[in-house]
Amino acid sequence: MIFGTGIIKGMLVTLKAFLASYFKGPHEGGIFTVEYPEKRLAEKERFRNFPFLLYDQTPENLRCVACDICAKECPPKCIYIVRDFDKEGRPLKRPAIFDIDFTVCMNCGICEEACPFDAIFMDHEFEIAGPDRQNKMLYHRDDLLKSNEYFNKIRPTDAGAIDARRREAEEKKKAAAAQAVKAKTTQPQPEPPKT
Amino acid sequence: MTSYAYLIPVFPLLGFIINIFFGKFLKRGAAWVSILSSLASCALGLPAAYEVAKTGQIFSAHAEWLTLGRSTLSFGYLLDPLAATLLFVVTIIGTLIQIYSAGYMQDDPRFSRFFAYVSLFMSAMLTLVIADNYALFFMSWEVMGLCSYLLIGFWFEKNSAANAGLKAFLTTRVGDVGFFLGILTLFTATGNLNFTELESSVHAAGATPALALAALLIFCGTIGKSAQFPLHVWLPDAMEGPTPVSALIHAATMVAAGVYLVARSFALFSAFPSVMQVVVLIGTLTAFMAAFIALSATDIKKVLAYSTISQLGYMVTALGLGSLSAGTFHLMTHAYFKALLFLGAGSVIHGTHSQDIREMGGLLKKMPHTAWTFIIASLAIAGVPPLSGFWSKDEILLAAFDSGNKIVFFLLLVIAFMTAFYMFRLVFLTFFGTLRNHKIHPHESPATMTGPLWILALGAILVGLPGSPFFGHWFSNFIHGPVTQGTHEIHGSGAVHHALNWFVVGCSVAAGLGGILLAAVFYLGKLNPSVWVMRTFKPLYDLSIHKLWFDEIYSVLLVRPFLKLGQWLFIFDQKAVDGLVNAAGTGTVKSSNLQGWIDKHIVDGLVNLVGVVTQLTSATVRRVQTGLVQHYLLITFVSVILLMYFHVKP
Amino acid sequence: MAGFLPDWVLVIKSVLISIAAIAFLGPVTMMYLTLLERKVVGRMQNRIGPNRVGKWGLLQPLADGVKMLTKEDIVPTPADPIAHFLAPILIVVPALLVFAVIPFGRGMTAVDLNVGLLFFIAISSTTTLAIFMASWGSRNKFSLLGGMRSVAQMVSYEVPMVLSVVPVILITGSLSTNDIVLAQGGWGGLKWFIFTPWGLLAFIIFYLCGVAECNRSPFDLPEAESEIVAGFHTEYSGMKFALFYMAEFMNSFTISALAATLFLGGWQGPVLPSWLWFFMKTYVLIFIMIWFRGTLPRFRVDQLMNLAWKFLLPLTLINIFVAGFWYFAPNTIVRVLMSAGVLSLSFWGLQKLNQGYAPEKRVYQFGD
Amino acid sequence: MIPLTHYLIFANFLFVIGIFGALVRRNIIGILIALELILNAVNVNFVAFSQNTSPDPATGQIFAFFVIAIAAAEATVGLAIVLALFRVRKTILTDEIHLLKW
Amino acid sequence: MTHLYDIVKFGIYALMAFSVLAAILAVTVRNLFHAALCFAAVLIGIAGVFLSLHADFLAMVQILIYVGAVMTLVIFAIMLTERFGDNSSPQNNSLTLAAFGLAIVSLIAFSTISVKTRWPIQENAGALHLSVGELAYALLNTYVLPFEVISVLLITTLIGAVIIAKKDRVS
Repeated sequence: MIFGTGIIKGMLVTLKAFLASYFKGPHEGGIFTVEYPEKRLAEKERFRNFPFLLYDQTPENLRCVACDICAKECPPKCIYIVRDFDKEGRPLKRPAIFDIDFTVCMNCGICEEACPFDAIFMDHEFEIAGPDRQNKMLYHRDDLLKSNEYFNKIRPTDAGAIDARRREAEEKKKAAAAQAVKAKTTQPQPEPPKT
Repeated sequence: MTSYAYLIPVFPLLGFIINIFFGKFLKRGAAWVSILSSLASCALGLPAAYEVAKTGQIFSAHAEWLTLGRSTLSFGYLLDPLAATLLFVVTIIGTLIQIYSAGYMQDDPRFSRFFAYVSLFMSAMLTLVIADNYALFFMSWEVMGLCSYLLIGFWFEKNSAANAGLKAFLTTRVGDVGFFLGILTLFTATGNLNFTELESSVHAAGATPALALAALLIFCGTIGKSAQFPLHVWLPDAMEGPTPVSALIHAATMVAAGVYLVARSFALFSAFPSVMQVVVLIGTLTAFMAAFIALSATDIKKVLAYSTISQLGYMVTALGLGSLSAGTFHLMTHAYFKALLFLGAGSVIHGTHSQDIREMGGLLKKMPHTAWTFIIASLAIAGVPPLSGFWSKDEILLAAFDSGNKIVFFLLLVIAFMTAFYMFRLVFLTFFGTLRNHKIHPHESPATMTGPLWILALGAILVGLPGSPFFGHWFSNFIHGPVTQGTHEIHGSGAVHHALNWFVVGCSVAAGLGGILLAAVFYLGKLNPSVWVMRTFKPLYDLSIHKLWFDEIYSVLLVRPFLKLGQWLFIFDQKAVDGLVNAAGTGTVKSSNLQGWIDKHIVDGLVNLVGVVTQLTSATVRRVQTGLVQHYLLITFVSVILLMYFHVKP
Repeated sequence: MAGFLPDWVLVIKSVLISIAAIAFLGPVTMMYLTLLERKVVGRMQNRIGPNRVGKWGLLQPLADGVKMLTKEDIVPTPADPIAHFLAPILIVVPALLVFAVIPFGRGMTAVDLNVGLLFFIAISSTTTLAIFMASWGSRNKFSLLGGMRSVAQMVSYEVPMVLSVVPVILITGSLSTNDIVLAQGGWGGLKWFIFTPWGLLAFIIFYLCGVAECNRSPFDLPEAESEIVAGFHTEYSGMKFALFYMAEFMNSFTISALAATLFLGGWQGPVLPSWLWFFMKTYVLIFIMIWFRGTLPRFRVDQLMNLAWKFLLPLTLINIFVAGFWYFAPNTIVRVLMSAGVLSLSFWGLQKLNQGYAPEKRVYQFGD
Repeated sequence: MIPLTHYLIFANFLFVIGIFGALVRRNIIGILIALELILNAVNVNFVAFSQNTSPDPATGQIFAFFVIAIAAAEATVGLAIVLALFRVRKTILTDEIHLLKW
Repeated sequence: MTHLYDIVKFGIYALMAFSVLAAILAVTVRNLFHAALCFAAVLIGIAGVFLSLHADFLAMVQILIYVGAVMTLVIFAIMLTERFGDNSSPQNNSLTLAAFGLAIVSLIAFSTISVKTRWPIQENAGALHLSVGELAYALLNTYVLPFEVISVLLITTLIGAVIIAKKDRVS
């Protein structure tokens, strides 16, 4: 084909785009960018930013049992967990210290998949810029805590599915417990408890 | 027959050549070669001699040899009575002696060489005899000198033999030089050297002093060769050679050559009475001296040698007195009995292996042949009448008596007496009495040696007859006959006197017998007075035993100064001549150095100068090429400005 | 009225007025060209472009200006102080000088030199010197490399640019820009040189070379951000960088203006006032430049050089020949067809020649 | 307006400075620059003379054109040589390049 | 109008002085790059002088060729041969004094010549304005041969320079 035509075809594309930007809507090839601070585009649900800890109703009964799986799985090792002890020194099923270093975290989402207790999820909130890198960026347990409602708000589908699954487990466990109570009352313990 | 006379010397020469080149193969045959060659020459020579004797003619022929400027030299042969007698003597005695020496030299390692030398000697003697001119004569004279040297020094391992040979050769050389000078003066004076024309040329030239000088010089040759007074010292030492050599050379032939020379040039000598007197003086002096020494000699061969010298003196005196025939006759007879004496002594030595008569004695019984032949010969030499010796000696005494020279006559008588005495002293000491040295076992020599002895004895007896009155003095006529053609006898005594002078005969016989008796008294009797005589006449005896100290005198007078002269010459040569040569050498070296220096410094200098100059200039000019671009730019710009300046300015 | 002032004052007055006009026009055009460019490129990339400062982003250039002025002016220690300091100045001077020759309107050219066009070419060629000073002065490998590339590019594109102007001079017979524009007058614009075959070709070549001359769009290899940071003005910041920026935009403006005057008849236009026509034409060409920037990828160095030497230069030479023919040939359709035929034929021939060109097989020294 | 001699003196100045530069500069490119300076001085002379003395002013300018052309050619060849020299000798200081020194 | 002329004349003299100064700097400055820049300044100065002599085409050509091309070449050369950091070495060599003396002498000589000789000055000396056309006419008519020879020369130098400076390919 003739020497210059390739260039002209390309030029036409940009011309079309230039004109489209004035006369076409955001989806027909026009400008789809918005003036950010004033207007915002909704984030996609699958959007991942830094993780947060989940708690039901009140911050005390947070789901995390300090099992340390997510710390082990985290590729850049940005999670630091210390178990909590009650006054007598017996270990408790809740973390005393749960730190995530946001300068190290690459928000890959592996901790969310690894957590068996649905305790840690990736957040949507990205405007967390801070003046310096050293201390502001290290989020402690209390900074990470977020309620379940917030989780359902930012990630309705995932949160819904997880809540449904937990409820079923709850009923099944309640039923099992009831049945167990019933079975225990009906027959003496035939075998030793499973360790 | 006489036409082949020139072949006589050729046969012995051939013998010499065969022996010298093929001697090693011939071994014992060498003797036969030389004997045959001498027999051949006898076969030629004797008939020729007989021819001359019979016809009384002279046969000569000569061919031109050399032209010297105007005058020519010719060679040829001359057969006259003189040559005939010599031929007769030389051929016969030579052959006999060669036969004798075949036996004598049997076990000698250099057998063939001995016979080669003897043959050479024979050929030289024969050429001398038949030579018709002085040149050929002188050549053969020299060859004979050579042979005598070779034969005397035959046993050259012995130092004494070698020295004796040398001594003989040198002393005869002195004489020969004189002889040669004489020939030359003669040649210059008369223009030719021919014997036959000598008579006429002397008359033509007149009695000039040159001729007298020539005569005297020629006489020197005789003195050297015939061992006369001053030059006689070599003959006793010549006894070192083998005895046959002594017999042949030092008895019969070679020594006789000198007398033959005087005879040949008698015409020249007789022309000068003063020369004749010199000859007589020398002759008698030699004779007396030799006899005196012979008295005390103890070596058998030495005694015979001195007797030969004295007899030669006799002959020379005879010739000096003007009697050619007497001298020649005595020469012939003496040749025979002297040869016999020597051969006898040889067989004695052969038998006893010793030469000292004090050790011998009583050999008569052991060696009868040798003894008797020896005694015959002694009688002959002593001058006992019937033998040849008496006749010839008588002739000489007669000539002396006739010449009116009383002193000479009386001396001759005394000499005759002394001769007889020492001969028979020898005979009695060796053959009579008893053997003094018992280590010797004398034995008779073989036939080959005693045969020639007897033949010679026969000769000794018969040879004297032709000159005796029985034959009418045939010999003197023979000698003077043809000669008178050209020469006249001096003093008119001539050859014709036939009268026998009884007074002279008596004196000679008395002298001879007296000597024999005295010898018998001395040596046969028991008294043995010799010791007494020796003591009383001590000085005379010493004089005699020491051979008048001639050898010492000569060594002092001649040899030592000569050596001194030699040394001085050597030194002179060393210093002067070598000096000069070295000087020349160093001179050239020095000059070449100088020349080398000049070449190196000046020539090369110039060449180098050119090189250096270019180098310097290039070094300075090179500095401009600095390699920096800007320097070049500077130079160009400055030159531009200068150019502009000059362009604008002038 | 002019009598009351001495004549030399009058001369100076007129000179000063034109100088003031240019001095004002230059920077202002530069500022608003930056805004125009960001707006247009934005639009082409489906985004709005600066609109937050001022009504439609109109005050953005001021903001940039303020930013540039307030930014700290860093001078690298090994840099050569004199060269580093002088470079931006010397790059702006030619950019401004060139304005003197451009005919903004009828009789509105600052200095009507009869060698005006040559003046333009000469002055534009001096920019290479300034670029050298910038690149060498900052003692930085990237800037040196950028400098070398830009000089090579400018030198090699200057030749076809100058030669492409020759047909115009040939036809109009004069170097003065005003005469050229006058030569294109009449017929409501049909006399523009662009409508002649050689004129069209010359315009295209001139325009491309002009773009290359300003180091813009497809030819902006020297400040190719991806490879050598910012080319020869890497080490510059603050005011000096602003000057560079200004010079670049002024150059692009002058190139477009000259292209317009030479081929689009300058201020020749049927109705509207002469300067309006001039500015409309110039801004159309500027839009095209920006358009280039929005679409075309950057040329590789060898492609850049090959285009200049092996394609444009022969084309211009042939074009001169055709123009010569055009000048002497009778003014008939034959002339048009002939020249159009020759030119298209040569265009096709050269394009064919260059097509076969495959880049030289690269020789890897170590890996192969 | 400006008399000829002033131009000549100006040209002389440039010429002399050029010569001085050529002689003094250690760097070959320095010398080349000095050389160009000399040529420009000559150009000025040409134009000055053609303007003031010659009947047809064009000749001087034409000659100036030729001088400029040749000077450009000479500069290119000179610098090419300098580059080649530098590649070989790693230096272009005249006093380090003295191979032709004897 | 004389004021204008005086100003212009003063301007020209100033330009000359500037050029001479720049020339001196170009020759003596230690850093070669600066020397080259000073030389560029001299060239532009000389272009100005040409303008004053009404040779404006020549001035433009001077700028185009000298400043555009030759200076680029020189600076390229300087860059390629410059060894970083060695420009501290003294730029003048042993000849300084000699050259300086020579310069002074020749300056005096040339100046006296140029002042002393009476040049045949035309009467309308300064007024002539030469148009480009006349120049072109002269170039292509009377001096066409040198024009062609010069073109040949330029081609050959072009080729020659490329060959000399070309890094010899390892074939």
